[in-house]
Amino acid sequence: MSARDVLFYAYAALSIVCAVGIVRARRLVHAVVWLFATMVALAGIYLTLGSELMAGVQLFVYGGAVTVLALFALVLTRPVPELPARLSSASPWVAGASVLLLLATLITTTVDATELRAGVRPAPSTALVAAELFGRYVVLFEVAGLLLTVALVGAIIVARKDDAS
Amino acid sequence: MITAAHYTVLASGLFCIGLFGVLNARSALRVVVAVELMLNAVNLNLVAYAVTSGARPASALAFVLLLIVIAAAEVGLALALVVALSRRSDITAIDGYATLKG
Amino acid sequence: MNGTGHIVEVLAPQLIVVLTGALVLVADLVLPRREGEYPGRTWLAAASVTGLIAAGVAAFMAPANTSLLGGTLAVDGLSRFFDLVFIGIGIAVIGLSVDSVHRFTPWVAEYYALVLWCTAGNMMVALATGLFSLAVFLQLTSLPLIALLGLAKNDPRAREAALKYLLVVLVSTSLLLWGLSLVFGATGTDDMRGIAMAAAGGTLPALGAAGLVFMLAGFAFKVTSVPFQFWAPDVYEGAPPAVTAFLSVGSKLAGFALVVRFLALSIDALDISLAVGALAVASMTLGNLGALKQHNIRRLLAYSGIAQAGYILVGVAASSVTGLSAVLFYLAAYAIANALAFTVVVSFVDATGLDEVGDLSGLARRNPLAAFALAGALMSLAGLPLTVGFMAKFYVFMSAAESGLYWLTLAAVINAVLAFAYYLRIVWTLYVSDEEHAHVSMTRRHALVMVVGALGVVVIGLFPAPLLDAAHRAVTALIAG
Amino acid sequence: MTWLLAIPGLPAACFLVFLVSSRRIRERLLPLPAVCSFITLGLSVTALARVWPGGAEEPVWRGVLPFAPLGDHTLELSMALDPVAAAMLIVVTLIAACVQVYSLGYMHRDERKGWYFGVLSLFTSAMLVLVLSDTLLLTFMAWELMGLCSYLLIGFWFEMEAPRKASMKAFLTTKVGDMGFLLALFMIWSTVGSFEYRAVLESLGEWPAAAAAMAGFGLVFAAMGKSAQMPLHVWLPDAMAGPTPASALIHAATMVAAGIYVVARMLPLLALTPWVMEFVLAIGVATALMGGVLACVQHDVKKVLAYSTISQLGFMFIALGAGNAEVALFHLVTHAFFKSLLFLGAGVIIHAAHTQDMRLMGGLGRHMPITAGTFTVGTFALAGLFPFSGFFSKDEIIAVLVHHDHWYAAALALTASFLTAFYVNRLLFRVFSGPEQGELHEGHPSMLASLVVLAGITCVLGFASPTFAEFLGGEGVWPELGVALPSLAVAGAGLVTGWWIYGRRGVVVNTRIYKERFARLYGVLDQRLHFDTFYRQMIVEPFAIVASALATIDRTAIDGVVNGAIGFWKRAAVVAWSFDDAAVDGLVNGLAKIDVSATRLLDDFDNGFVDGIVAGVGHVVTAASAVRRVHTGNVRTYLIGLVSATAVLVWVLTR
Repeated sequence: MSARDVLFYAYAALSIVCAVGIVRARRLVHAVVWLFATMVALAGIYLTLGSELMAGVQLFVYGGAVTVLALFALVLTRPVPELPARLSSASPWVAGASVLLLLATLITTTVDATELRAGVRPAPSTALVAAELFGRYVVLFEVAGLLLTVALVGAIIVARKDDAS
Repeated sequence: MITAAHYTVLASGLFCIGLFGVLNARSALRVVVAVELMLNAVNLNLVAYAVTSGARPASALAFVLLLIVIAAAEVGLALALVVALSRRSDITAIDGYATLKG
Repeated sequence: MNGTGHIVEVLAPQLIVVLTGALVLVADLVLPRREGEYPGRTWLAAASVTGLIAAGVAAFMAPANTSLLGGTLAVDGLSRFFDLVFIGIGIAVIGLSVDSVHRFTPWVAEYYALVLWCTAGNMMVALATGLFSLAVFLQLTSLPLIALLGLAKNDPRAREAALKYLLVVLVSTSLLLWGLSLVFGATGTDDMRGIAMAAAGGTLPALGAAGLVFMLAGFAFKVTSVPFQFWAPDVYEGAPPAVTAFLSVGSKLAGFALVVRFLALSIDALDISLAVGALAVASMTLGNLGALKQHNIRRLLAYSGIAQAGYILVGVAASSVTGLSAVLFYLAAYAIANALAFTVVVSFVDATGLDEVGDLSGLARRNPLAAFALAGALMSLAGLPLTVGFMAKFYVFMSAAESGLYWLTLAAVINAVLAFAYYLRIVWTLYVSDEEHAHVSMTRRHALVMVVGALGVVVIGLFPAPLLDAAHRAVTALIAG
Repeated sequence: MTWLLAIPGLPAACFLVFLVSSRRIRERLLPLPAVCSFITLGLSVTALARVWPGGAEEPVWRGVLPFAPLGDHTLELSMALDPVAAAMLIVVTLIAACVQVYSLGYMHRDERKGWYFGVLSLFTSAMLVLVLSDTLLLTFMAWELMGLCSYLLIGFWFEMEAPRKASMKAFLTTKVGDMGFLLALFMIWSTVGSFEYRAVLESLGEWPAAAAAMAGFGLVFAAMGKSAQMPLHVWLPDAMAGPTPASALIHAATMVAAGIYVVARMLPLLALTPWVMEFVLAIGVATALMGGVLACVQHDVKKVLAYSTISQLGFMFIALGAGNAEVALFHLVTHAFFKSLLFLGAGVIIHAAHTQDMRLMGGLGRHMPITAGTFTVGTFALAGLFPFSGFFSKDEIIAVLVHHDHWYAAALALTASFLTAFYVNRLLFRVFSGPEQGELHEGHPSMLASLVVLAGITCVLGFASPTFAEFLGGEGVWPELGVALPSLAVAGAGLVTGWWIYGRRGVVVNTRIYKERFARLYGVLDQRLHFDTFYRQMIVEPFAIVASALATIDRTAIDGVVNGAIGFWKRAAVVAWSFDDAAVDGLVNGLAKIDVSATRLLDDFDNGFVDGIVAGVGHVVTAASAVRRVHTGNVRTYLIGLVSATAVLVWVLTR
């Protein structure tokens, strides 16, 4: 077992624990903190893959911006009160069973998949990624920009009071 | 040896945990947080394939970058909507929204 | 060939629509507004429609059969067909919004911009031949709709609709992207043609098949086919009617554009008749049964839309050239009829604030044009001869029979008969009333949309050849190429 | 000969004019449809002259409109003029003209008569298109359009409950039949690649047996719906809730005959499959008998005529089942004239008596001589008496049966024709003889004119029988005595029986004058009356019981079967959706539900078919509510449903 393998298993265990923490956290703010921790663990995983670019983006964009955004929203909303049991017809058991079935299927399929037997190779350079982004995916890049605009415009008009106009 | 399959198993675990979190969330904010986890699982998968698969490894990484931007846009809009809804309604739990049915 | 100039030329229609959206936002800043009055909003709508028409002209003139950017985009007969259909839908939605949008939101310019951008997204989905481009474009069709639904936040029902749509989109998007990552991992490519060929040849690994199912779950909510239909009735009922109209045609057709392209790429060998046929039967039956007892007209149209998705899937299940041409024709017919029906509903809700089927009673005397337009739209959805819906149903059902799927044809025909019961019930309500009601007034612009829509229903019903020909050519070119 | 397009075109133009014009203009244009129908009649006569003397295989004119591309083929909407079409053109335009003229008088007090005339024109146009159509696709479009017009006209007085319900019932029942038409169309397309009549008939050698059987059966099923054959006949009696002249045109002369017409044209296709032909024959016999029996026990004048129409359509089916299209068509033609005559006469009677109930009528004959005279001509033609047209056409049907050794069918057909003569006399005596009821007056001149024209045709048309057969390319023969005499005897027996039971009361009243003078004779008559009681108990009452049992079956069992099927379907839906609920709500809970529903499913199956009385509408409603229950309103259940569906699909597809 190489050092990289050890690191992988460590980060994997850490990210799973943190992910469970997101779901199990009683308070929402804890869940957001657990999310941040998961992202940091994933950044570690990206490092084991040899992709510093992704690790950096993961830390700064997700770990920074998105978590802060979520916390911000949390501050602006009211807490959810406890609801009486059986108010809803949605059963956690069916949800759990479906997700378990999904997980079992995914894991067995992945383990059987011959196309995933390849080991890790050096990650493509940042320059190559940039060339791809502004070459083949230039239209997608533009559309992603448009999507940010849509989100911005949408967020403003949705969140602002209507009498502001 | 650590292969792409290892990463996919890990990503499957994260994805399913996120999915379970979505299905059992009582508030919409929790759904957004859990969806974030699911999107992270997707990213992990793609980065792993970029580093292991032969064909155009850079394209997957480029797409992951785009995906992060898209996810940020989506989450931002979702959070704005959730905040707006919670400001105008006494109901904050998802289960409380059930007047439209049948 | 891959120069920027070429890209701009080929993608001119989409570009024009996007820029028109930006232009509308800018124009909103400079247009004058007085206390409580905003005369410029009509101009914004006019500018949007002009931009869409310009995009339509550009779509006509754009060079056909071009593959762009390393095969991630294709401009061909299919994309042109959908360009024109989506542009038509955009024009109709703006036309029916122009007098109603300021009733539920002061953000008129943003509303038009979002409609335009969503239209651009719909058009782009029809271009996508790569998984990555598909994922990005699908986001462009969903995000504006979330914002549009969130606009009417002062109405509790609209709030509920917005929340439900948001959650469904969040989960669906995650499923779609997850499936995409699996497919990419299993095949090492994002090229839809290659994946389709692998799927058709039976060489697609199990992981890839699982990924395709996740992707299906990720966008099937758009076409509101069973079992991804749950959200539709609630959201259709709660959302502002103009947005519902957009949702019921634009979003659904975007989903089907994707289905048609993927299927056309793998048509020769992929045997999906049984699975898609089962979905079709389930959708038709559930939609029609659900519609039977609905009292809210928007909810009823949601269930009717689920059933219509089932009829369209009948043509998909036929998986033949005839079937796909029939699907394209059906989509256009559905778009016209459903947009027309919603125009009347929007106009009626604007004028009265009511949306129950019973409230429509005696509309024939209160506003003959609206009643006639709604009756025509519903009869087209039901598939009566002389309307465009008849030929659409006929073709779709016939394509299934041609492919030997007699059980599916039979189920579809039975469902079509069942559906008459509730469509006719509404028509009765329109034309039968004992008591006197007040006149329902509507604006000239609504009347114009109604006249155009009703003409479309009848004229294409009488002369379907050009549209069918276009659909047929789009499909054959795609399969041959 | 493009001017032929004006034949369906003119009435369609009338409809459009009425559709777009305001009510005031419409009121002034009321005679327009009548004028148009006379022009189309003139054109039809010219068309007939072009075809004369007929017998040719090739149509004299064909107009083709490329309609839509379909794969490598092109769908065409084509019309053709051949002898059959020419003959039908005359029938339709002539009756339409009579009905339009008649309606001017009949409807003149109605508020919405503009709409009525408009829809009637649209119907005429659709029927003419159907007659001229040279492709099954166009036939089907016209067929559907006629269904819509029929729906609109039955429900014309929608202020009342009965017409509203009847129109819906008619529309949906015939729609059920239309499913057969669609299936037949798809079969034909996938076998022949064309919808043209001649292309289909020329390709008969290449048809696989199964495809031919399905296509043939589909067409028969469609005709059963449109032409009111058992068990899809239930809509026709209810359809009498519409205006009487519309009933005369649509539900007696033309639309209900469309099924016969289409099957007659496609008869060689049906003949490829012997069991389909036998099925047609059996359905025809059953319908003829059932219609006859039920006509005997109706009190509503229009319902008697409706059941008699069903019975006569059964006769046409018999002829088709025996493989003779010309005979069926000839009966169609004669029936169209005398039945529309009867309906129009019934309209005058209803106007005069202000009721449709025969028990409240009587003594109309003396005050309405023209109506009574023409009506009697119609009834005698219906009963099959020489020299009226019905005699010739019905005689031909029985002759065909005898020649093809269908002895049972011939015997049953004769029984049906006995019943026909019986209820015809019942109708006549009840309405025209006996004591008078209130003020009576003869109908409007425009109405009487139509009656006289139709009665005249009914008197002479029968003698055209051999000419008609030759015109259509068959072999024209005069009735043979060997067949004609028994059938006349049967009809006579029916008339006498009818007279014995319903007419003789008048005789008894008259004999009362002689009561004292011929006391002994009266005693005999009196005794005869005892005999009559005996006769009544031994024959009439069992007959009445059978009849009412049939009526009950008619009302309930068939509905019951339908309801049973609906119930079954509903329970199936509940099972399916309980399963869905189960997936969402927790398996244990759901399994119990499935169990209960499955038990009920069997119960329903049982009740539906055994008891036959189940509230069918409620069942569909329950199925609909089952669907609605799934949409709980809680978005999390939706998401769980979505995800579990995905999970199951993924699991299945990666096996």
